[in-house]
Amino acid sequence: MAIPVTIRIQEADFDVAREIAALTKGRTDIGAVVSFSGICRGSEGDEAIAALTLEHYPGMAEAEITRHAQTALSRWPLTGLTVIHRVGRITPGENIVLVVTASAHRQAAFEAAEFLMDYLKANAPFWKREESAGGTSWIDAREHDDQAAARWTKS
Amino acid sequence: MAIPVTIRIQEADFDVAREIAALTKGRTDIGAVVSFSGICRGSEGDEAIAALTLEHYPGMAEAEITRHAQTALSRWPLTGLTVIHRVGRITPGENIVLVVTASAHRQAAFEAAEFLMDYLKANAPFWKREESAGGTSWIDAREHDDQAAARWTKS
Amino acid sequence: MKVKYFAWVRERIGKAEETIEPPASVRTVEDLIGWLARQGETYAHAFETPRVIRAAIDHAHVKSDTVITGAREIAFFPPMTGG
Amino acid sequence: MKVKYFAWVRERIGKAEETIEPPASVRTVEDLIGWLARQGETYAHAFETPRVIRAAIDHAHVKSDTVITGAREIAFFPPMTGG
Repeated sequence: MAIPVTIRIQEADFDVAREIAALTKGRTDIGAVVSFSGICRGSEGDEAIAALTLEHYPGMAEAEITRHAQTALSRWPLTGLTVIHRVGRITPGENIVLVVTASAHRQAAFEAAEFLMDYLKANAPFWKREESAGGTSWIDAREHDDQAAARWTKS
Repeated sequence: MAIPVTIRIQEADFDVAREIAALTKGRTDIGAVVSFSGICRGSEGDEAIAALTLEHYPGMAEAEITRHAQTALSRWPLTGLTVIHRVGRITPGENIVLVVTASAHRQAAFEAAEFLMDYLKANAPFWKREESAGGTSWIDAREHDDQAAARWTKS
Repeated sequence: MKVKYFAWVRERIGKAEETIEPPASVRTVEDLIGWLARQGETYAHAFETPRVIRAAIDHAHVKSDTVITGAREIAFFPPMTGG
Repeated sequence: MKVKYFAWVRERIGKAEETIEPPASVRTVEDLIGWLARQGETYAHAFETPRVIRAAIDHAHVKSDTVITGAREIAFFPPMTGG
Protein backbone atom coordinates (compact mmCIF):
# COMPACT_ATOMS: atom_id res chain seq x y z
CA MET A 1 0.00 0.00 0.00
CA ALA A 2 1.33 3.43 -0.88
CA ILE A 3 2.33 5.56 2.10
CA PRO A 4 0.37 8.83 2.05
CA VAL A 5 2.61 11.83 1.48
CA THR A 6 1.11 15.31 1.31
CA ILE A 7 3.24 18.31 0.35
CA ARG A 8 1.67 21.73 -0.04
CA ILE A 9 3.02 25.23 -0.49
CA GLN A 10 0.22 27.71 0.07
CA GLU A 11 -0.66 31.22 1.23
CA ALA A 12 -3.55 29.98 3.38
CA ASP A 13 -3.16 28.90 6.98
CA PHE A 14 -3.32 25.20 7.88
CA ASP A 15 -5.24 23.26 10.53
CA VAL A 16 -3.02 20.91 12.55
CA ALA A 17 -5.92 18.77 13.75
CA ARG A 18 -7.25 18.28 10.22
CA GLU A 19 -3.81 17.24 8.96
CA ILE A 20 -3.31 14.78 11.83
CA ALA A 21 -6.78 13.34 11.20
CA ALA A 22 -6.02 12.97 7.48
CA LEU A 23 -3.06 10.71 8.34
CA THR A 24 -4.75 8.67 11.05
CA LYS A 25 -8.46 8.40 10.25
CA GLY A 26 -9.75 4.86 9.89
CA ARG A 27 -6.33 3.32 10.57
CA THR A 28 -5.31 1.11 13.45
CA ASP A 29 -1.65 0.57 12.55
CA ILE A 30 -0.44 3.96 13.84
CA GLY A 31 0.95 4.24 17.35
CA ALA A 32 2.58 7.66 17.21
CA VAL A 33 1.92 10.98 15.50
CA VAL A 34 4.30 13.92 15.84
CA SER A 35 3.40 17.40 14.64
CA PHE A 36 5.74 20.36 14.40
CA SER A 37 4.29 23.83 13.88
CA GLY A 38 6.67 26.67 13.11
CA ILE A 39 5.19 30.01 14.15
CA CYS A 40 6.12 33.62 13.33
CA ARG A 41 7.61 35.28 16.41
CA GLY A 42 7.10 38.94 17.26
CA SER A 43 10.77 39.66 17.76
CA GLU A 44 14.18 38.54 16.60
CA GLY A 45 16.73 39.24 19.29
CA ASP A 46 15.88 42.73 20.56
CA GLU A 47 14.07 43.85 17.44
CA ALA A 48 10.29 43.81 17.14
CA ILE A 49 9.01 42.25 13.91
CA ALA A 50 5.82 43.54 12.29
CA ALA A 51 5.59 40.75 9.72
CA LEU A 52 7.53 38.25 7.62
CA THR A 53 7.17 37.83 3.90
CA LEU A 54 8.08 34.41 2.60
CA GLU A 55 9.30 33.98 -0.97
CA HIS A 56 9.90 30.60 -2.55
CA TYR A 57 11.18 29.06 -5.77
CA PRO A 58 8.08 27.44 -7.30
CA GLY A 59 8.82 24.02 -8.70
CA MET A 60 12.14 23.59 -6.91
CA ALA A 61 10.58 24.01 -3.45
CA GLU A 62 8.12 21.18 -4.10
CA ALA A 63 10.88 19.05 -5.65
CA GLU A 64 13.23 19.55 -2.67
CA ILE A 65 10.56 18.78 -0.09
CA THR A 66 9.44 15.72 -2.04
CA ARG A 67 13.02 14.48 -2.23
CA HIS A 68 13.47 14.82 1.53
CA ALA A 69 10.09 13.22 2.18
CA GLN A 70 11.23 10.20 0.14
CA THR A 71 14.47 10.07 2.11
CA ALA A 72 12.47 10.11 5.36
CA LEU A 73 10.24 7.28 4.10
CA SER A 74 13.27 5.19 3.20
CA ARG A 75 14.98 5.82 6.52
CA TRP A 76 12.11 5.42 9.01
CA PRO A 77 9.11 3.06 9.05
CA LEU A 78 6.51 5.78 8.57
CA THR A 79 2.83 5.25 7.82
CA GLY A 80 2.41 8.77 6.43
CA LEU A 81 3.80 12.30 6.42
CA THR A 82 2.60 15.80 5.64
CA VAL A 83 4.59 18.97 4.99
CA ILE A 84 2.88 22.32 4.51
CA HIS A 85 4.88 25.52 4.04
CA ARG A 86 3.15 28.87 3.82
CA VAL A 87 4.34 31.73 1.61
CA GLY A 88 3.39 35.39 1.43
CA ARG A 89 2.97 37.83 4.30
CA ILE A 90 2.71 36.32 7.78
CA THR A 91 2.28 38.26 11.02
CA PRO A 92 3.51 37.33 14.53
CA GLY A 93 1.59 34.46 16.08
CA GLU A 94 0.64 33.02 12.68
CA ASN A 95 1.73 29.61 11.45
CA ILE A 96 4.59 29.31 8.95
CA VAL A 97 5.27 25.61 8.50
CA LEU A 98 3.81 22.25 9.51
CA VAL A 99 5.35 18.79 9.53
CA VAL A 100 3.31 15.77 10.63
CA THR A 101 4.76 12.27 10.78
CA ALA A 102 2.96 9.05 11.68
CA SER A 103 4.44 5.67 12.52
CA ALA A 104 3.81 2.53 14.51
CA HIS A 105 6.58 3.67 16.86
CA ARG A 106 7.31 6.97 18.56
CA GLN A 107 11.02 7.21 17.84
CA ALA A 108 10.52 6.95 14.08
CA ALA A 109 7.86 9.67 14.18
CA PHE A 110 10.04 12.01 16.27
CA GLU A 111 13.22 11.48 14.27
CA ALA A 112 11.55 11.84 10.88
CA ALA A 113 9.84 15.09 11.93
CA GLU A 114 13.14 16.55 13.18
CA PHE A 115 14.93 15.41 10.04
CA LEU A 116 12.34 17.04 7.80
CA MET A 117 12.41 20.31 9.72
CA ASP A 118 16.21 20.45 9.75
CA TYR A 119 16.32 19.87 6.00
CA LEU A 120 13.55 22.34 5.27
CA LYS A 121 15.46 25.02 7.18
CA ALA A 122 18.76 24.36 5.46
CA ASN A 123 17.83 23.24 1.94
CA ALA A 124 14.33 24.15 0.88
CA PRO A 125 14.34 27.27 -1.33
CA PHE A 126 12.38 29.69 0.84
CA TRP A 127 13.51 33.12 1.97
CA LYS A 128 12.18 35.30 4.75
CA ARG A 129 12.10 39.06 4.63
CA GLU A 130 11.18 40.84 7.85
CA GLU A 131 9.37 44.11 8.36
CA SER A 132 10.31 46.10 11.44
CA ALA A 133 10.39 49.73 12.55
CA GLY A 134 13.73 50.03 10.75
CA GLY A 135 12.29 48.99 7.38
CA THR A 136 12.45 45.63 5.63
CA SER A 137 15.43 43.30 5.43
CA TRP A 138 16.18 39.72 4.42
CA ILE A 139 16.83 37.40 7.32
CA ASP A 140 20.33 35.93 7.36
CA ALA A 141 20.74 32.17 7.28
CA ARG A 142 21.95 30.74 10.55
CA GLU A 143 25.09 28.63 10.67
CA HIS A 144 23.25 26.58 13.29
CA ASP A 145 20.67 25.40 10.74
CA ASP A 146 23.34 23.99 8.43
CA GLN A 147 24.84 22.11 11.37
CA ALA A 148 21.43 20.76 12.38
CA ALA A 149 20.87 19.44 8.85
CA ALA A 150 24.38 17.98 8.66
CA ARG A 151 23.80 15.69 11.65
CA TRP A 152 21.53 13.52 9.50
CA THR A 153 24.23 12.83 6.93
CA LYS A 154 25.43 9.27 7.25
CA SER A 155 29.17 9.15 7.85
CA MET B 1 5.79 35.13 34.20
CA ALA B 2 4.85 31.61 35.15
CA ILE B 3 5.26 29.07 32.37
CA PRO B 4 1.92 27.34 31.73
CA VAL B 5 2.04 23.65 32.61
CA THR B 6 -1.07 21.51 32.19
CA ILE B 7 -1.15 17.92 33.41
CA ARG B 8 -4.32 15.89 33.20
CA ILE B 9 -5.20 12.24 33.71
CA GLN B 10 -8.65 11.59 32.34
CA GLU B 11 -10.95 9.02 30.78
CA ALA B 12 -12.15 11.44 28.10
CA ASP B 13 -10.41 11.91 24.77
CA PHE B 14 -8.38 15.05 24.10
CA ASP B 15 -8.30 17.52 21.23
CA VAL B 16 -4.76 18.20 19.96
CA ALA B 17 -5.73 21.46 18.24
CA ARG B 18 -7.37 22.82 21.39
CA GLU B 19 -4.31 21.97 23.50
CA ILE B 20 -1.93 23.58 20.99
CA ALA B 21 -4.16 26.69 20.89
CA ALA B 22 -4.19 26.85 24.69
CA LEU B 23 -0.39 27.13 24.71
CA THR B 24 -0.06 29.57 21.82
CA LYS B 25 -3.12 31.81 21.74
CA GLY B 26 -2.39 35.51 22.05
CA ARG B 27 1.36 34.96 22.29
CA THR B 28 4.05 36.10 19.88
CA ASP B 29 7.11 34.66 21.66
CA ILE B 30 6.60 31.08 20.46
CA GLY B 31 8.41 29.87 17.36
CA ALA B 32 7.89 26.11 17.65
CA VAL B 33 5.21 23.77 18.92
CA VAL B 34 5.67 20.00 18.95
CA SER B 35 2.82 17.62 19.67
CA PHE B 36 3.11 13.90 20.25
CA SER B 37 -0.02 11.76 20.17
CA GLY B 38 0.22 8.16 21.28
CA ILE B 39 -2.50 6.05 19.71
CA CYS B 40 -3.85 2.56 20.48
CA ARG B 41 -2.81 0.13 17.73
CA GLY B 42 -4.95 -2.73 16.53
CA SER B 43 -2.22 -5.32 16.87
CA GLU B 44 0.87 -6.11 18.87
CA GLY B 45 3.22 -8.25 16.82
CA ASP B 46 0.97 -10.82 15.14
CA GLU B 47 -1.84 -10.60 17.66
CA ALA B 48 -4.97 -8.54 17.08
CA ILE B 49 -5.94 -6.31 20.01
CA ALA B 50 -9.61 -5.59 20.75
CA ALA B 51 -8.91 -2.94 23.38
CA LEU B 52 -6.51 -1.71 26.03
CA THR B 53 -7.46 -0.90 29.59
CA LEU B 54 -5.20 1.60 31.31
CA GLU B 55 -4.82 1.56 35.08
CA HIS B 56 -2.90 4.22 37.00
CA TYR B 57 -1.79 5.08 40.52
CA PRO B 58 -3.82 8.18 41.38
CA GLY B 59 -1.73 10.78 43.14
CA MET B 60 1.60 9.26 42.23
CA ALA B 61 0.92 9.48 38.48
CA GLU B 62 0.26 13.23 38.71
CA ALA B 63 3.28 13.67 41.00
CA GLU B 64 5.63 11.80 38.64
CA ILE B 65 4.46 13.68 35.56
CA THR B 66 4.72 17.01 37.39
CA ARG B 67 8.24 16.19 38.50
CA HIS B 68 9.32 15.39 34.93
CA ALA B 69 7.56 18.48 33.62
CA GLN B 70 9.60 20.58 36.05
CA THR B 71 12.78 18.83 34.92
CA ALA B 72 11.89 19.62 31.31
CA LEU B 73 11.27 23.29 32.18
CA SER B 74 14.62 23.51 33.92
CA ARG B 75 16.46 21.84 31.07
CA TRP B 76 14.93 23.52 28.00
CA PRO B 77 13.75 27.11 27.40
CA LEU B 78 10.08 26.22 27.07
CA THR B 79 7.18 28.67 26.95
CA GLY B 80 4.67 26.00 27.97
CA LEU B 81 3.92 22.29 28.07
CA THR B 82 0.92 20.02 28.32
CA VAL B 83 0.70 16.33 29.20
CA ILE B 84 -2.59 14.43 29.04
CA HIS B 85 -2.76 10.71 29.75
CA ARG B 86 -6.00 8.80 29.32
CA VAL B 87 -7.05 5.91 31.56
CA GLY B 88 -9.82 3.33 31.27
CA ARG B 89 -10.79 1.30 28.20
CA ILE B 90 -9.37 2.47 24.87
CA THR B 91 -9.99 0.83 21.51
CA PRO B 92 -7.67 0.71 18.45
CA GLY B 93 -7.36 4.05 16.70
CA GLU B 94 -8.16 6.01 19.87
CA ASN B 95 -5.75 8.42 21.54
CA ILE B 96 -3.85 7.32 24.65
CA VAL B 97 -1.44 10.12 25.49
CA LEU B 98 -0.63 13.65 24.40
CA VAL B 99 2.47 15.76 24.98
CA VAL B 100 2.66 19.31 23.64
CA THR B 101 5.73 21.51 24.08
CA ALA B 102 6.17 25.12 23.02
CA SER B 103 9.37 27.14 22.77
CA ALA B 104 10.99 29.99 20.91
CA HIS B 105 13.20 27.39 19.21
CA ARG B 106 12.45 24.11 17.51
CA GLN B 107 15.18 21.97 19.06
CA ALA B 108 14.02 22.72 22.60
CA ALA B 109 10.44 21.82 21.70
CA PHE B 110 11.46 18.55 20.02
CA GLU B 111 13.87 17.45 22.75
CA ALA B 112 11.52 18.26 25.62
CA ALA B 113 8.67 16.35 23.98
CA GLU B 114 10.87 13.29 23.44
CA PHE B 115 12.20 13.50 26.98
CA LEU B 116 8.68 13.66 28.45
CA MET B 117 7.47 10.71 26.36
CA ASP B 118 10.50 8.59 27.22
CA TYR B 119 10.02 9.28 30.93
CA LEU B 120 6.28 8.70 30.80
CA LYS B 121 6.88 5.30 29.22
CA ALA B 122 9.52 4.24 31.73
CA ASN B 123 8.52 5.93 34.99
CA ALA B 124 4.93 7.10 35.13
CA PRO B 125 2.77 4.60 37.08
CA PHE B 126 0.40 3.43 34.34
CA TRP B 127 -0.22 -0.14 33.29
CA LYS B 128 -1.81 -1.47 30.12
CA ARG B 129 -3.92 -4.60 29.96
CA GLU B 130 -4.84 -5.83 26.51
CA GLU B 131 -7.94 -7.68 25.35
CA SER B 132 -7.49 -10.09 22.46
CA ALA B 133 -9.06 -13.26 21.16
CA GLY B 134 -6.94 -15.16 23.67
CA GLY B 135 -8.36 -13.28 26.67
CA THR B 136 -6.88 -10.41 28.64
CA SER B 137 -3.26 -10.00 29.69
CA TRP B 138 -0.98 -7.32 31.11
CA ILE B 139 1.45 -5.90 28.60
CA ASP B 140 5.10 -6.51 29.48
CA ALA B 141 7.41 -3.55 29.90
CA ARG B 142 9.92 -3.21 27.12
CA GLU B 143 13.62 -3.09 27.88
CA HIS B 144 13.82 -0.57 25.04
CA ASP B 145 11.75 1.97 26.98
CA ASP B 146 14.13 1.92 29.95
CA GLN B 147 17.03 2.51 27.57
CA ALA B 148 15.20 5.38 25.89
CA ALA B 149 14.61 7.03 29.27
CA ALA B 150 18.21 6.43 30.38
CA ARG B 151 19.64 8.47 27.51
CA TRP B 152 18.42 11.66 29.22
CA THR B 153 20.37 11.00 32.40
CA LYS B 154 23.30 13.35 32.63
CA SER B 155 26.52 11.43 32.98
CA MET C 1 1.05 1.36 57.22
CA LYS C 2 -1.10 1.49 54.11
CA VAL C 3 -0.09 -0.77 51.20
CA LYS C 4 -1.39 -0.45 47.64
CA TYR C 5 -1.17 -2.93 44.78
CA PHE C 6 -1.51 -2.29 41.06
CA ALA C 7 -1.96 -4.23 37.81
CA TRP C 8 -1.21 -7.96 38.12
CA VAL C 9 0.14 -7.58 41.66
CA ARG C 10 -3.31 -6.30 42.64
CA GLU C 11 -5.07 -9.02 40.65
CA ARG C 12 -3.00 -11.83 42.16
CA ILE C 13 -3.46 -10.60 45.75
CA GLY C 14 -7.12 -9.91 45.11
CA LYS C 15 -7.22 -6.50 46.73
CA ALA C 16 -6.18 -2.96 45.79
CA GLU C 17 -5.08 -1.85 49.24
CA GLU C 18 -4.89 -2.82 52.87
CA THR C 19 -3.39 -1.72 56.15
CA ILE C 20 -0.60 -3.91 57.51
CA GLU C 21 1.52 -4.06 60.65
CA PRO C 22 4.74 -5.89 59.82
CA PRO C 23 7.10 -6.77 62.68
CA ALA C 24 10.00 -4.45 63.54
CA SER C 25 12.43 -6.84 61.85
CA VAL C 26 10.99 -5.74 58.50
CA ARG C 27 13.22 -2.72 57.79
CA THR C 28 13.52 -2.36 54.01
CA VAL C 29 11.31 -2.65 50.95
CA GLU C 30 12.97 -5.99 50.24
CA ASP C 31 12.20 -7.20 53.76
CA LEU C 32 8.57 -6.18 53.31
CA ILE C 33 8.27 -8.03 50.01
CA GLY C 34 9.67 -11.14 51.72
CA TRP C 35 7.25 -10.76 54.65
CA LEU C 36 4.23 -10.17 52.37
CA ALA C 37 5.16 -13.21 50.27
CA ARG C 38 4.65 -15.32 53.42
CA GLN C 39 1.12 -13.99 54.11
CA GLY C 40 -0.62 -16.66 52.03
CA GLU C 41 -0.83 -18.26 48.63
CA THR C 42 -2.11 -15.20 46.76
CA TYR C 43 0.76 -13.11 48.18
CA ALA C 44 3.29 -15.82 47.39
CA HIS C 45 2.07 -15.79 43.79
CA ALA C 46 2.14 -11.96 43.53
CA PHE C 47 5.69 -11.73 44.87
CA GLU C 48 7.12 -14.94 43.38
CA THR C 49 9.66 -13.01 41.31
CA PRO C 50 10.75 -10.15 43.60
CA ARG C 51 13.19 -8.63 41.09
CA VAL C 52 10.38 -7.58 38.72
CA ILE C 53 8.38 -5.89 41.50
CA ARG C 54 8.66 -2.09 41.63
CA ALA C 55 7.92 -0.10 44.77
CA ALA C 56 6.99 3.44 45.68
CA ILE C 57 6.92 5.10 49.10
CA ASP C 58 4.60 8.08 49.45
CA HIS C 59 4.31 8.45 45.66
CA ALA C 60 8.04 8.29 44.87
CA HIS C 61 9.89 5.39 43.27
CA VAL C 62 12.24 3.62 45.70
CA LYS C 63 14.84 0.87 45.46
CA SER C 64 14.54 -2.46 47.21
CA ASP C 65 17.08 -1.51 49.91
CA THR C 66 15.19 1.63 50.93
CA VAL C 67 14.25 1.72 54.63
CA ILE C 68 10.50 1.85 55.09
CA THR C 69 10.50 3.56 58.50
CA GLY C 70 8.08 6.48 58.54
CA ALA C 71 6.36 5.52 55.27
CA ARG C 72 2.65 6.38 55.19
CA GLU C 73 1.88 4.53 51.95
CA ILE C 74 3.85 1.85 50.17
CA ALA C 75 2.85 0.62 46.72
CA PHE C 76 3.90 -2.48 44.81
CA PHE C 77 3.45 -2.91 41.07
CA PRO C 78 4.97 -4.43 37.93
CA PRO C 79 7.21 -2.40 35.59
CA MET C 80 5.19 0.48 34.15
CA THR C 81 3.74 0.39 30.64
CA GLY C 82 2.17 3.81 30.20
CA GLY C 83 2.70 6.37 27.48
CA MET D 1 19.35 29.56 -21.06
CA LYS D 2 16.83 30.81 -18.52
CA VAL D 3 18.17 32.39 -15.32
CA LYS D 4 16.10 33.05 -12.19
CA TYR D 5 16.93 35.21 -9.20
CA PHE D 6 15.43 35.10 -5.71
CA ALA D 7 15.33 37.18 -2.54
CA TRP D 8 17.98 39.91 -2.39
CA VAL D 9 19.71 38.66 -5.53
CA ARG D 10 16.44 39.34 -7.37
CA GLU D 11 16.00 42.71 -5.68
CA ARG D 12 19.53 43.89 -6.46
CA ILE D 13 19.34 42.86 -10.12
CA GLY D 14 15.83 44.24 -10.41
CA LYS D 15 14.32 41.30 -12.24
CA ALA D 16 13.09 37.82 -11.35
CA GLU D 17 14.21 36.06 -14.51
CA GLU D 18 15.73 36.55 -17.91
CA THR D 19 17.14 34.61 -20.83
CA ILE D 20 20.89 34.89 -21.34
CA GLU D 21 23.43 33.68 -23.86
CA PRO D 22 26.82 33.58 -22.18
CA PRO D 23 29.90 32.88 -24.37
CA ALA D 24 31.22 29.33 -24.68
CA SER D 25 34.08 30.18 -22.31
CA VAL D 26 31.53 30.24 -19.46
CA ARG D 27 31.58 26.56 -18.47
CA THR D 28 30.73 26.35 -14.76
CA VAL D 29 28.37 27.97 -12.28
CA GLU D 30 31.33 29.95 -10.96
CA ASP D 31 32.18 31.16 -14.48
CA LEU D 32 28.57 32.23 -14.97
CA ILE D 33 28.53 34.19 -11.70
CA GLY D 34 31.71 35.95 -12.82
CA TRP D 35 30.23 36.71 -16.24
CA LEU D 36 26.91 37.96 -14.78
CA ALA D 37 28.79 40.19 -12.32
CA ARG D 38 30.23 42.03 -15.32
CA GLN D 39 26.82 42.75 -16.93
CA GLY D 40 26.32 46.05 -15.13
CA GLU D 41 26.20 47.75 -11.77
CA THR D 42 23.11 45.96 -10.47
CA TYR D 43 24.67 42.58 -11.32
CA ALA D 44 27.98 43.57 -9.78
CA HIS D 45 26.12 44.44 -6.58
CA ALA D 46 24.11 41.18 -6.57
CA PHE D 47 27.19 39.02 -7.05
CA GLU D 48 29.69 41.09 -5.06
CA THR D 49 30.26 38.22 -2.59
CA PRO D 50 30.18 35.09 -4.76
CA ARG D 51 30.79 32.67 -1.86
CA VAL D 52 27.37 33.43 -0.30
CA ILE D 53 25.50 32.87 -3.58
CA ARG D 54 23.76 29.50 -3.91
CA ALA D 55 22.83 28.02 -7.26
CA ALA D 56 20.41 25.43 -8.60
CA ILE D 57 20.28 23.84 -12.05
CA ASP D 58 16.90 22.54 -13.14
CA HIS D 59 15.57 22.63 -9.56
CA ALA D 60 18.50 20.84 -7.91
CA HIS D 61 21.19 22.42 -5.72
CA VAL D 62 24.60 22.51 -7.40
CA LYS D 63 28.13 23.47 -6.37
CA SER D 64 30.05 26.33 -7.92
CA ASP D 65 32.24 24.04 -10.02
CA THR D 66 29.28 22.29 -11.65
CA VAL D 67 29.33 22.46 -15.46
CA ILE D 68 26.30 24.32 -16.82
CA THR D 69 26.20 22.66 -20.23
CA GLY D 70 22.70 21.45 -21.03
CA ALA D 71 21.04 23.38 -18.20
CA ARG D 72 17.56 24.63 -19.04
CA GLU D 73 17.14 26.81 -15.96
CA ILE D 74 19.76 28.14 -13.57
CA ALA D 75 18.76 29.94 -10.39
CA PHE D 76 20.81 32.14 -8.06
CA PHE D 77 19.80 33.00 -4.52
CA PRO D 78 21.11 33.68 -1.02
CA PRO D 79 21.29 30.93 1.64
CA MET D 80 17.80 29.67 2.37
CA THR D 81 15.84 30.75 5.43
CA GLY D 82 12.64 28.71 5.24
CA GLY D 83 11.09 26.45 7.81
